[in-house]
Amino acid sequence: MIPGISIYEILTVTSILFFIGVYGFITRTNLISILISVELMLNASVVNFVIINKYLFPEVLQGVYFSIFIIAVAAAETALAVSIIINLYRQISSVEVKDIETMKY
Amino acid sequence: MNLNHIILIPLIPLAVFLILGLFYNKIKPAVSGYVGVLGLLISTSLAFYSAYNYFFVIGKTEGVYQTIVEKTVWMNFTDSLHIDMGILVDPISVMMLIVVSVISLMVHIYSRGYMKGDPGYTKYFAFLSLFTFSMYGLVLATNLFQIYIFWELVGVSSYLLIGYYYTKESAVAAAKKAFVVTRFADLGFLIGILIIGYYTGTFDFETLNNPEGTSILNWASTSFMGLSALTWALVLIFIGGAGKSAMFPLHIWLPDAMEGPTPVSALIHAATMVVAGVYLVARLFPMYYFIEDGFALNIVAFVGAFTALFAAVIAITQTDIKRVLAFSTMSQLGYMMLALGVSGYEGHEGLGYMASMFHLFTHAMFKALLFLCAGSVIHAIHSNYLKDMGGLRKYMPITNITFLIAALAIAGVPPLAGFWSKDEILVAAFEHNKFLYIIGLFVAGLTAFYIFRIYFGIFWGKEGAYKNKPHESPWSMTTPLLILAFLSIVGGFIPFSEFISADQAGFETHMNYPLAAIAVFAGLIGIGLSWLFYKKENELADKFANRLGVLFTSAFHKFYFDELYLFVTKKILFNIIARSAARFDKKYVDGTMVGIGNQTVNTSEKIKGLQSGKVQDYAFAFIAGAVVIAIIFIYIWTN
Amino acid sequence: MNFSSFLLMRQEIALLAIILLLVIAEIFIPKHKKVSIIHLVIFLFGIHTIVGFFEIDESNLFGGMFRTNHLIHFFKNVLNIGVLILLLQSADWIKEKIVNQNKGSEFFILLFSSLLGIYFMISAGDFLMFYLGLELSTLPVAALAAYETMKRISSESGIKLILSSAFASGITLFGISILYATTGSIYFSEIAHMLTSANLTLLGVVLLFAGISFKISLVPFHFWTADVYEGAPISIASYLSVISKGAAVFILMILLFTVLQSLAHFWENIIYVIAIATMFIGNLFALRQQNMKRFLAFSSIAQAGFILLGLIGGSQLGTATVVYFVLIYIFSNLAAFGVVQAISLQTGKENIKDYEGLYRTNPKLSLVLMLALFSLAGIPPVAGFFGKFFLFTAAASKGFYFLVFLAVVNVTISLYYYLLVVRAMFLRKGDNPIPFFRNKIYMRIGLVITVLGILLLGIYSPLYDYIYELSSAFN
Amino acid sequence: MDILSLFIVVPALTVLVLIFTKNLKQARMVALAGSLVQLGMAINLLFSYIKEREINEAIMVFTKDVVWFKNFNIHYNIGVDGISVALLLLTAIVVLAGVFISWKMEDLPKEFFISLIVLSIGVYGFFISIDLFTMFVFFEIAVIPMYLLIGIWGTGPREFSAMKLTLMLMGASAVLLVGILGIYFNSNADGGALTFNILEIAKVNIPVEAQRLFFPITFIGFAVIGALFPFHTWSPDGHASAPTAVSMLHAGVLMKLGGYGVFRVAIFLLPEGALHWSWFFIILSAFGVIYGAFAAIKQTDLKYINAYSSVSHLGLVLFALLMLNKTAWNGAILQSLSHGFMTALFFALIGMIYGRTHTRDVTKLGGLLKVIPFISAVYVIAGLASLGLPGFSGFVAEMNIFVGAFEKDDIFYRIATVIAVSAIVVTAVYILRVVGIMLMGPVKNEAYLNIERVRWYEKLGILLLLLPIIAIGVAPLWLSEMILKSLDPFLKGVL
Repeated sequence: MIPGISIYEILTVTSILFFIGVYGFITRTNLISILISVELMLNASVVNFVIINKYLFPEVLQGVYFSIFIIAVAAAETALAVSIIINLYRQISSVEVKDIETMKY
Repeated sequence: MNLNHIILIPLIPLAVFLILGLFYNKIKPAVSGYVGVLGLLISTSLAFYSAYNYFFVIGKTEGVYQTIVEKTVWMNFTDSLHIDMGILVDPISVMMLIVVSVISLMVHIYSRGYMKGDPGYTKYFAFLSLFTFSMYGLVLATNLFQIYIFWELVGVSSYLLIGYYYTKESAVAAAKKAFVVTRFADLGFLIGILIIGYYTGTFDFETLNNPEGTSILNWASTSFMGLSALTWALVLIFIGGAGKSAMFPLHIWLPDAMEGPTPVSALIHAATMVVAGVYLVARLFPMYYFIEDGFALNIVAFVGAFTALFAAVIAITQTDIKRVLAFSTMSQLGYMMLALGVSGYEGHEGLGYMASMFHLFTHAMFKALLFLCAGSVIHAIHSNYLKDMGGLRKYMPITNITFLIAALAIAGVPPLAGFWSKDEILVAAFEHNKFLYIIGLFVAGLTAFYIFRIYFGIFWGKEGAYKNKPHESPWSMTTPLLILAFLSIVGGFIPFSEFISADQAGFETHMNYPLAAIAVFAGLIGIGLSWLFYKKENELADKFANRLGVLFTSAFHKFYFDELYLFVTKKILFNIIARSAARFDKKYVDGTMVGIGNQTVNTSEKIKGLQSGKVQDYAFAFIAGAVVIAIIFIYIWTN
Repeated sequence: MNFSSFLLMRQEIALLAIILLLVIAEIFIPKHKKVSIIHLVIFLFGIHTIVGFFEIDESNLFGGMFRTNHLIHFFKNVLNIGVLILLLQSADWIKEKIVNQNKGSEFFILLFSSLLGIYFMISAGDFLMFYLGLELSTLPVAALAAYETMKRISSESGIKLILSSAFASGITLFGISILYATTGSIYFSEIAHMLTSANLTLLGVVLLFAGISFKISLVPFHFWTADVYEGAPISIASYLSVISKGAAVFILMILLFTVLQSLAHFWENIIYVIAIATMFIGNLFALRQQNMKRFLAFSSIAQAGFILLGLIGGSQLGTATVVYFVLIYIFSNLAAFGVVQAISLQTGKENIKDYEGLYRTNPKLSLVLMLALFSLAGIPPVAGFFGKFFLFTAAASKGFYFLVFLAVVNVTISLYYYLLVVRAMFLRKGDNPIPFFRNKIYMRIGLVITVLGILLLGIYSPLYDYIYELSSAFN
Repeated sequence: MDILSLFIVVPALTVLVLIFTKNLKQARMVALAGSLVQLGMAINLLFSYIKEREINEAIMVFTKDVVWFKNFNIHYNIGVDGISVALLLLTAIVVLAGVFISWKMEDLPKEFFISLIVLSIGVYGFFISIDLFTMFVFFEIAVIPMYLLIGIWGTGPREFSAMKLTLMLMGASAVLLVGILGIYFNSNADGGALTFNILEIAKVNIPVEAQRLFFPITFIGFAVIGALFPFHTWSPDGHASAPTAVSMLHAGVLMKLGGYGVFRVAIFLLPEGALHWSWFFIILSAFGVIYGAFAAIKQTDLKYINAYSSVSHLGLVLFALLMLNKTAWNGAILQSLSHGFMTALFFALIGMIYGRTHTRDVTKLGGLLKVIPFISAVYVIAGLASLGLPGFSGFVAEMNIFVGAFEKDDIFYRIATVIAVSAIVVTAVYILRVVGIMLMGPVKNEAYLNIERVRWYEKLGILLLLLPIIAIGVAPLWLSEMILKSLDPFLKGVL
């Protein structure tokens, strides 16, 4: 409970955060920064869960657990993504998203 | 009365046809000829036997010749409507049996000589038997549908026989024309049958023709466009008859049909098949007479009269002797129709009916004779054209004599057959309608003129330039000539009205001397004129022709009817409708179907850009899709 | 809760055991004998599959996080069969391409972990378990997609998969968080009761739906499919197209019929539209494809569209038809992929054009492929027809005749491109047709099983009746 | 094993045996044996049916009912009435003739005969099914082999034609599926379980608006394969590209599925819909009759001529079915049969002529009557039969149709009927045109002078098809009686 701040502000922030992430995902040209944007999206949800839990349903901690799991999974996800990106970098020595458009139509 | 032997009459030719047809390459030609003749000999004798039976053994009961019917169901339409197969024996059918048998027998015998050495000898006789069978069937038919069935069969046998020389383009074309034109007429016939079947609930002649029967009494019950439906039916049926009997304007096939072998022309296109139309009207005469006060019958009369005149005029101008005879046939058929048209029903009223049948009988004899003579001439000099002929009388005496007899007969010179029948017709016409009588009389003159024109053209006049000197035909051909000649002489003395009349009661005829005299006079004038023109070759004929000018040329071109029909069918029906139908099908109907397919492929080609390969576009589509769905289904499409 | 209740998750445990065994084996089997791992795997998994058929009683674990019932259990078995066939078909490929790079066991480990994830996903009782299962089933596949490290497109497909799936899971999570906000729980059973048709809830549902649709590759969440299938190794492509797709369909069905049942009127409309879009897009794209894998990718998208007709049918009928269809679809698609696998392994050719004249050189293979394609197209008497017919019946039972009509139009379109392949194999002579070759034993077994499935599953009606019985689970 | 299921089993066994055959000789021997057995069965069925009918008044006899998918109430439910018996006989004969005609099938003979027989399985199954689902299954089984048959063994633009034909027919069957589902879900109007069983559905009265909705769907679904204008365009190309035996089977038998289905399903189960829609489809079919005939006149490819004449003749079948009275229906069935034999015969002859002269263009041919008298003579006979000459089956059928059509006392029907009737003249025109150009006249090409005469197996095939035409044409009564007896149940709905 943060005094003076209602859930609405925070939810607004997280929503903004989420859509920043989406925006970043769609606009960044570098794979790494795309990954970061994904992180933003995930974190938005993480904050959501915690806040909702804290403000609305304080008696059971489902949201908090959930957020922890999300963080863990996100880490794994990033690790895997990065490794694949590295692998790609070995071949074409580029991490630009425009270089992974060979398959289309 | 036991009719088994009558059933045999048609069945024997059928058997012959099957035998010859199935083993056509196993049988020797000579044998097949004998088989054909033998078969028909039996049928003929049976026909005479049954005729004797019918008229003299059984005779009249309470003053009327009974109609005897034996039939079995062949095909069921509804509970009431069904096609029966059977035989109907009454005066006219017996009379027709005689005619068909005699002529067919003669032609069979004649053909053995005429067709000798022809590759398709067996096939020819097979077809002849097929035709004879179908003709018998037609004559003996008990109901409209049976008559229609055999109607079609005689049509197809005529098709086969006209197209007998199938390597000749013209023959093929003629056969096709004959079939299609008659088929077109039969369309009318068929629809007529359908109408009658629907409104009277039966096809049987006895039920239909019964003057006290419902079908005749209630003719007024149904009407369509101002006329009773039955009248329409009768008119349509008459169209069918007109097609077969080459009435104007459906006559165009008959002249071309002369492409067939000459004996065939004698049998089919002079004596038997072409009179089927007349026979059909006679068969339904009570309906024609009683329904709507004989409205349809008047049409018959006028069409007949006009055809008689029309054909006679053309006949004068033709140079192909077979065509002359063909047109003469048309004109005589016109006579018969005319006679039927002017006839009444009761007793002496039915004179025209009797006359028509009488003329049918005699005409069969002398017209067949004419054709066979022509055949023997053509056989001798291998040409159909007057210009190649002339002065043949010394080379072919028998042919000459018989032809002369036939010519006199058709010209109506007493005491030959033609005189009697034609006289009756004219009397009937006179009693009914003077105008028609005048036409008939005039035609009588024309007939005499054109027939003697070719007679003189062939046997007199200057000799044609013959490569090898012509000779009289073999006995197998001349015997039939002599027999027929004999018949054409004595045929007239049969007291026809005793046997055949509209009400089947028979009546007394008595000579109407003034009319007869006038008729004979007209005939003699005709003969005399042609004597002047053609006995010795001279300029008179050509001068006269030139004087007539356009009338002559147009008559020579048969008044351009072939051209007209050709235009309508070839140009309009086939080239415009048929071709456009074909193109329409390919271009539009098929086009749409194929087009749908192609459009699908094109679309898929157009939208392939969506799959851009850019992971970010995918993500955009993803989020956009989610948002759009959310908006649509949460705010817009809420139920 | 006692020890015996762990038997409820017998299959998960068994699979985990296999994974651990493989890790150990990897350590102890000497380098030159690595091939034997394949036999070991197939042996173990075969046992696992068979054992799986023993009954498990229906109950929950961990306070409802993990639950199982006969239908779920049956579906796990179906997936097992699919994976087993997959292993058989890809054995040779692994032997020749993977083992020699000394990456044999990892392959299986990753594959099985993904399968494990799927197990958990479909028997999830709350969103946490569901999310974990989802991720666990996706991430290893991404690694596998990039498995051919020497091939650029392989890595590319790996990246596309991981990024898209991360994006998708981000959205899913957001949706789940919204649902959590509106209902105050992440347990399916509780959510089902708390659901209101407030707009926020519906938004959450839509986002969640989008997340799952991503795995089923429904339009417009399908774009990753074709690229990933094309780039990934064939066995992974087929794994994605049958196993993970099937599982996703199943979980979606569970969510719709149990959790979101009260919103049926709402998601029916969504599915109605998405089904149409999916069928048309999938078919229209499939028309043009030259590469077999891409071709099958789009065809599988179209198939997903047909499956939605079953979902919209709802209730027991819908459940039964969908499960039945997925089962048949697994066999049909695996047969198709198997043939593609075999050919590409022998000749490295993957284009439809290369298949020209195949029948005259390899009649058996082309017959198998033809059967598979006919089954996908839904032509009797092969199984696919029955699957489709019943799906349509399900949709029609709710009166969606127009939807069914559009579906049959699509059936015709799809028939066209399936026939294109048949044309290449049978009608064309081909300039240089693929020469005759014999398959190894595993591949043969794999293909034979699929063919038997294609031929018999449809005609053998008791199977459907059995599924129908099980399907009462969610009603 | 009951007498009807044999019609599925025996061909299936034939296929199984065929799989193990090595070469053309064995393949055709097996196929011949199989189809001979089928013909035997068909004839046996005919007689046992007539015997059964005397003691059994049920709509369908020899019925057999096995539950298949019990949740959908789908049954393997078979039985026959006079109509299906006649059509089964037709099928058996045409299949046998087809085997004879393709005696010299060089390329992939085994596969050819297999596909041919699979096709026949579909047809048999379709004719004996009482259950809509089973019927539909067999329907598609019958259609799909066409793709391979035309595609592999065809001539000309075979791939295109095969694709077009398959897609149009399968598309139609897909539409049909909607109709069937519609019927199924309305089949318990009076309460009770949903059912696919035709006889059951016929008992309940489906709500009128449902009938009006699903009749056109079902009708078109079936009528496309019956070459209903304007959905007939698969037929000319398909026939032109197909190998002889396939054209025979397809035009002779497969196209009959359309009329049969329309009758058995659309009209029988949805009588209200039929009454409501008949006017529309009568216009289409009557137009198709005259249109097909006219389109045939200007064609030069023999197979196209025959295909369009099929459009015309089968248009007559649909036309008659829509007249909704026994006579016309009887005519429709007879027309199906006679057209089946006739057109199969035509295609067989065309195949022989093509095999000898290597052209199907009538304008290039000429005077064949001289060089191949037997084939040409039969061609003439077939032509005469096709233009409805008495003594051949066509006449009987057409007369029934016309008389039946005339029973409708209404100016609209009258006009339609007259239009349809007038097609017989046009038919005569295009038939005689071909006969005149191709068979008669001088021999155009010396090369034809020494082409081989008819072979024994060709003769057998021809006679097989010719005899029924004449038999029906000369003695139609027994057949039409058999059919008429089976028509009563259809009548009650449309009165």
